[in-house]
Amino acid sequence: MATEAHVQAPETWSPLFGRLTLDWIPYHEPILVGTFSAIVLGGIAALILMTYFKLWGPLWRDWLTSVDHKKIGIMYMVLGFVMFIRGFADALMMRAQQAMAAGGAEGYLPPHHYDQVFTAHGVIMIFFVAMAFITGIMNFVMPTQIGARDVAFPFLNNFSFWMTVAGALLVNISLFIGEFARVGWLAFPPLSGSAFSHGPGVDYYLWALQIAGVGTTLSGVNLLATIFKMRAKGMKLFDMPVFTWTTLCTNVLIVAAFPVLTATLTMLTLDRYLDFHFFTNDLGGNAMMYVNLIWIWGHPEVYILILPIFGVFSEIVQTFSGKPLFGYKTMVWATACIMVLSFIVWLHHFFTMGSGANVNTFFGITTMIIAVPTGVKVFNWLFTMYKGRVQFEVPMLWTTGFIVTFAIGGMTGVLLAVPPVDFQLHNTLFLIAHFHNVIIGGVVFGVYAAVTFWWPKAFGFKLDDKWGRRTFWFWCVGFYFAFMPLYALGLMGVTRRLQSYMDQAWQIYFIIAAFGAVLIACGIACGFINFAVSILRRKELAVGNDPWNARTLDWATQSPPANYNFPQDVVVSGRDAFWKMKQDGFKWSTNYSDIHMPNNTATGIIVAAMALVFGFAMIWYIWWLAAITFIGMIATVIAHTFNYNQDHWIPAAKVAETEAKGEVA
Amino acid sequence: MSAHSDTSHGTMGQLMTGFALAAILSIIPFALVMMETDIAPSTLVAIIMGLGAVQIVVHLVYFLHLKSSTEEGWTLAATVLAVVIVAIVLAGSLWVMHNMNANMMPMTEGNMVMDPEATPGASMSGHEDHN
Amino acid sequence: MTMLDTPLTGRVEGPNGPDHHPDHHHASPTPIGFWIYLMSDCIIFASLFAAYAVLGNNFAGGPGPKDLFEPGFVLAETALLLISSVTFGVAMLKADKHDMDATTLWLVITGLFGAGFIGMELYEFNHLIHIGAGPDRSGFLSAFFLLVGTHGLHVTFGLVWLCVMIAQIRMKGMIPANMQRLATLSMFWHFLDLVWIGVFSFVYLVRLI
Amino acid sequence: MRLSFKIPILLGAVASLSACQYDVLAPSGWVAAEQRDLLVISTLLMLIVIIPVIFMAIWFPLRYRADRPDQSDYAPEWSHSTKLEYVLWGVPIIIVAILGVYTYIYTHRLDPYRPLDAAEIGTEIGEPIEVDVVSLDWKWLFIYPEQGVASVNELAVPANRPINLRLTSSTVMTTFSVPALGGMIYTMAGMETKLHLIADEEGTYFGQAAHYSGPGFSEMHFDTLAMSDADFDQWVEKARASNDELSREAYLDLEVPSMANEVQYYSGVDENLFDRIRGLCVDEGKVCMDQMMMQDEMGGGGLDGIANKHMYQYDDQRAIDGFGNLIGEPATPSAPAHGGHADGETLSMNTHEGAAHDGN
Repeated sequence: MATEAHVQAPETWSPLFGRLTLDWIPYHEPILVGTFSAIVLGGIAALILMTYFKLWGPLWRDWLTSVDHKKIGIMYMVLGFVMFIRGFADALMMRAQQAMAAGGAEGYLPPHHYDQVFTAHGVIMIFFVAMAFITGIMNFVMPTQIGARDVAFPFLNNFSFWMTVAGALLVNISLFIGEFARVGWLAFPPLSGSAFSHGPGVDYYLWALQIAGVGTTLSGVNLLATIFKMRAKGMKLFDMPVFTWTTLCTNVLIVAAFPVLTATLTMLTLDRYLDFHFFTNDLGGNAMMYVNLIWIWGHPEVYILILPIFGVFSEIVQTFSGKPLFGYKTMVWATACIMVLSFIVWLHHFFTMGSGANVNTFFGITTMIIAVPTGVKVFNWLFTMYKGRVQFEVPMLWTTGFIVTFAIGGMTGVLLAVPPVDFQLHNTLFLIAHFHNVIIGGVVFGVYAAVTFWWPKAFGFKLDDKWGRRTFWFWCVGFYFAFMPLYALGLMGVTRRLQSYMDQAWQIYFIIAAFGAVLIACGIACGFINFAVSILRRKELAVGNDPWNARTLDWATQSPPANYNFPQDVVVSGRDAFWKMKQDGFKWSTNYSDIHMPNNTATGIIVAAMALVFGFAMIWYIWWLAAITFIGMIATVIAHTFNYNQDHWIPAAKVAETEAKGEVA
Repeated sequence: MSAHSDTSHGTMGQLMTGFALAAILSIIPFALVMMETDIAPSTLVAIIMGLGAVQIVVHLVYFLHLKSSTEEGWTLAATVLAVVIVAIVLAGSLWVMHNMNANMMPMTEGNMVMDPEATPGASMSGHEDHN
Repeated sequence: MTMLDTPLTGRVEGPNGPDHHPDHHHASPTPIGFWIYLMSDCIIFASLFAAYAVLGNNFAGGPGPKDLFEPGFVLAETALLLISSVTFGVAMLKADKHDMDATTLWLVITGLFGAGFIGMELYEFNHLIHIGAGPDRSGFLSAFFLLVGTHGLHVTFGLVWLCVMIAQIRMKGMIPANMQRLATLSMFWHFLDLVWIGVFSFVYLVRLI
Repeated sequence: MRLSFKIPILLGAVASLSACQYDVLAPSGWVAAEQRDLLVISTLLMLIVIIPVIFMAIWFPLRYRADRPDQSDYAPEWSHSTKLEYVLWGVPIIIVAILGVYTYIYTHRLDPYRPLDAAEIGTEIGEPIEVDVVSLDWKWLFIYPEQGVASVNELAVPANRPINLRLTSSTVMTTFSVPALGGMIYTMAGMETKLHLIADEEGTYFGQAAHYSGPGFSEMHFDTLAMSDADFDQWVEKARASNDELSREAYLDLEVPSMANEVQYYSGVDENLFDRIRGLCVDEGKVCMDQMMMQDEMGGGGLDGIANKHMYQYDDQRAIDGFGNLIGEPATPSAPAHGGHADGETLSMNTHEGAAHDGN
């Protein structure tokens, strides 16, 4: 406990730097200094390479300022993978600490540091990995699935992305300037209030989530409007691919749930900054209200993450089974049921807070009811394979792994939904194992499946098969090694977030779990090697526009798709539009006309950059900077609206030229 | 010629009808409160909230021109969903928080004295029937 | 965040007017998109109403609604906002007739009523804080200040937007892109009046009985 | 209903033989045993669906793989079967319905607020014992109102007698959890939760804080000693022999954040101390939550009440920095932290006098 002699940097405030002092730079922490040096060296190397290959111009013009939904989708995926490395590094650190710190041993992370690590892990994995991944996939796939040229509000899409990046950057800045929150990923007060979390950690948390939340909410509005208004001619609601349906339901959840998060975090922010009393112990605050509100958002959030992945697996299963999805309508209704039900189950996250038996029973049973439509979905995937021609390509491998893993996770989820059982298992490692079971087995497996599936569409060549299989097996086996011991520990009653523990009998389980985490690390490494190897061998791996013999419109474009997606307006009659088109021997006519497209713009990245600085200034109480950047954001947006020339025409000849190139490839 | 054919901005007549209705629906509750009538408080609350709900509908119809035909019904669908979520958030929070407060706030007489048989929470009645 | 996303959604995509995708059969997605945003805003307000409902009796030994609220004052605020809503309606009717000067005039009138409302609200807040009944005094006052303040912030941004709108109408005329923006702003303005119904009923009147 | 328990109990017995540390599966109290039964019942019910799903998930893709020799059963357009859909919806609905009935019954029977009922437990149980629990940063205080003693980080209870717990917290939320005896419940400042447990046999059971509460959280655990009535009386005598009394001042000293505290006993407890802790009014000059709420019920303190803000303030005086050091100004000028009998690790509390929180 020697480290506990530490005290926090004294609280001072200067007009120029707010409360930021040199004491807040953790130059005495070797881990952080090492990380920082690595990032700086890597960054410098990247800068030099970029300059050498003259990539700055193309990067700025073609990517950073792009309003193309496909490029934004890919950038979301890049953000997701980068943040994944950070979040996973946190996970490894936790596993190592818990494998060491038994029976009086302190491990290598003191509580002050360890508590930041588990908070950062949760926040990053949910908000900046899982959310980035699903937003990326929805952005890339959905507009092409409905035969649209872009999303409804292309500029807004770019802006949403950069706001998410700004939030992610804020979280990472906290590594090197100041500290991150030590309150758990949902920051329950009173612990997260100003009295019990004194430093800038929780403020990093709040501003990062608020800034990223703007992006998420706007992106939700955008994608909804896209589905409502931009569908190809003739595409009725019940003609939409299942992935589009799940995107629809997900975004309904986003626009309905994220405002609650925004409001709740605003209240906590006011408690911390202006001495409001929403969630304090004293002066009429009520911390239980925070728990209530945050879970009204939190439970739908779980379904925001998993629903699009259900859509991904639906597309994959039907494509690789050579059959239409079994029970399409059931699937749609099951999704809609889940969407509505997910709003009336939130209390199951705090059965043990002491509600009465009637309340607990109500929320327990509504939670179990969600298992019904979810179960139906699983059966539908299974019966899609039944009497099909199942090609065991890598995405299908992930799908099988998903169904098995998710079934187990679903079962433990229902256990936790039974209040008296939850009284025993709440907050134990059983809970941790459960939600990693569904989030890794569901979201992560689904993201890998989606990346493998749509990669040829995005870049024109497949991913390497061998490395894809290696990725899967490391992940799958690693997952079971990492989390089955946690189920066992949970059944012993071991609680979560322990920095150290006395009972040495637990240690072996933590060591097995740490071993599992190492296997998963190998899986992640294989995934990245796969990307590298495939890019190097892209000539051999090149494929046509429809490598999987798919069924939906997203495969009717070129690979990679031209920025306008479809050379002509698509007319759809019925489900599985592209499948029908192929059977009818469809060909694009060579009679092209001009296409109207939005211009790229730098406004999004500029405003988001100012939002980042604004957030930083608010965290450190640098009021002058906060005021300037806030006014700057408003002014930039207003200036943007005075620009009436925000679109251009692609001449027919250019379209013809692009299409001809696609034919050759 | 509005930019979008299916969302009209109504007519002066509609606007004035809306204004009149909204004004009346606002003045009544204010008058009821300011004149300190003898109506029972709970009735008065119901009246005020009821009139508020009616006025919201008036605004939706006469000012925001909400119709089932607007945008293929998506506007109405979005509104209905929003109302459902708002109801869930409000009613759910009140129910949950009332229940927890009843269980936990140290205000009941039973808690003021050190009584081992202290009254359990409000939701606790009617337990004995299912054994 | 409400402060951040309010003006953006309204205007950033404004130029994507009805002729944004002339080669498509689609009408502009702006009205439905903005409506969805408003519904989402509505849920922010719902959370704040929920907070007020739950915390509204926690006076912490401080003043309660009957000590602080004045129904006559609130009635005046209500009148200002309702009239501004109607004048905006008139402005829209003038805009439909492409009468730029009349539209501008009615928009200015709307702005004045809106500014009057904000002025009254600022006066009320200032008064409360001055007597020590600021948001730091009790859970009830925290919830009150946040709910009413959030509505006030929305109106403030509506006013900023109104100024920008007037400038754009004067500069570019009644072009389709501007008509689209005007319609969107009109939705926003009426929506704020709609939320105010909840505020005056639930925050003020019910608590004064 | 009793019959249906036999299988699960058998399974539970097997589990208890194989690994005695699985507190949840092999509990030592009636409440936890009931919870375990329900866990087993629910698991078995769900396995009805889960096992076929896992089987199909592996068998279907192998059975219907694209390169199988006989593809005559390939049905490229088969995507709907009303009968099958009835089964797919029906079976889960039936299972959830059965589970729902169990949930209703058990949730009401095992409601933490409900006192235990001898008839239900089915064996002879003694008179209940009252224990008041306070979670402090970062230790547990157990007050025995009937015995007039208190202990820190050690919960002693007589076996086979219901334990009626009332719980609150001095600052942040955490959770009281003794897995071998049964379910957990939150502790929250200014509020009181209740929990009813029983130990079926004598023994020492692991207890912990089960909700993260700050830097000292990992070491916030305690032993639950379930003993015979005679041993319990002896334990009480041991506590009575302590030199320390838990007066309001002593409580305020104890409340100062500290980690990894040793077990401590108090021979006497200030009357109504628990009520004052729960009411956030151990400090002199503070209004208790109970009184505040009654006052608020009547419409609050009016404009005159504005000036009394400090009487309702609580958190600021307990503010801590990131390492758990107190930075708030102590309410009463207290003696050097913990006086002579603080066994726990004392945190430095030297740095921040007046540095922060000028606005209180």
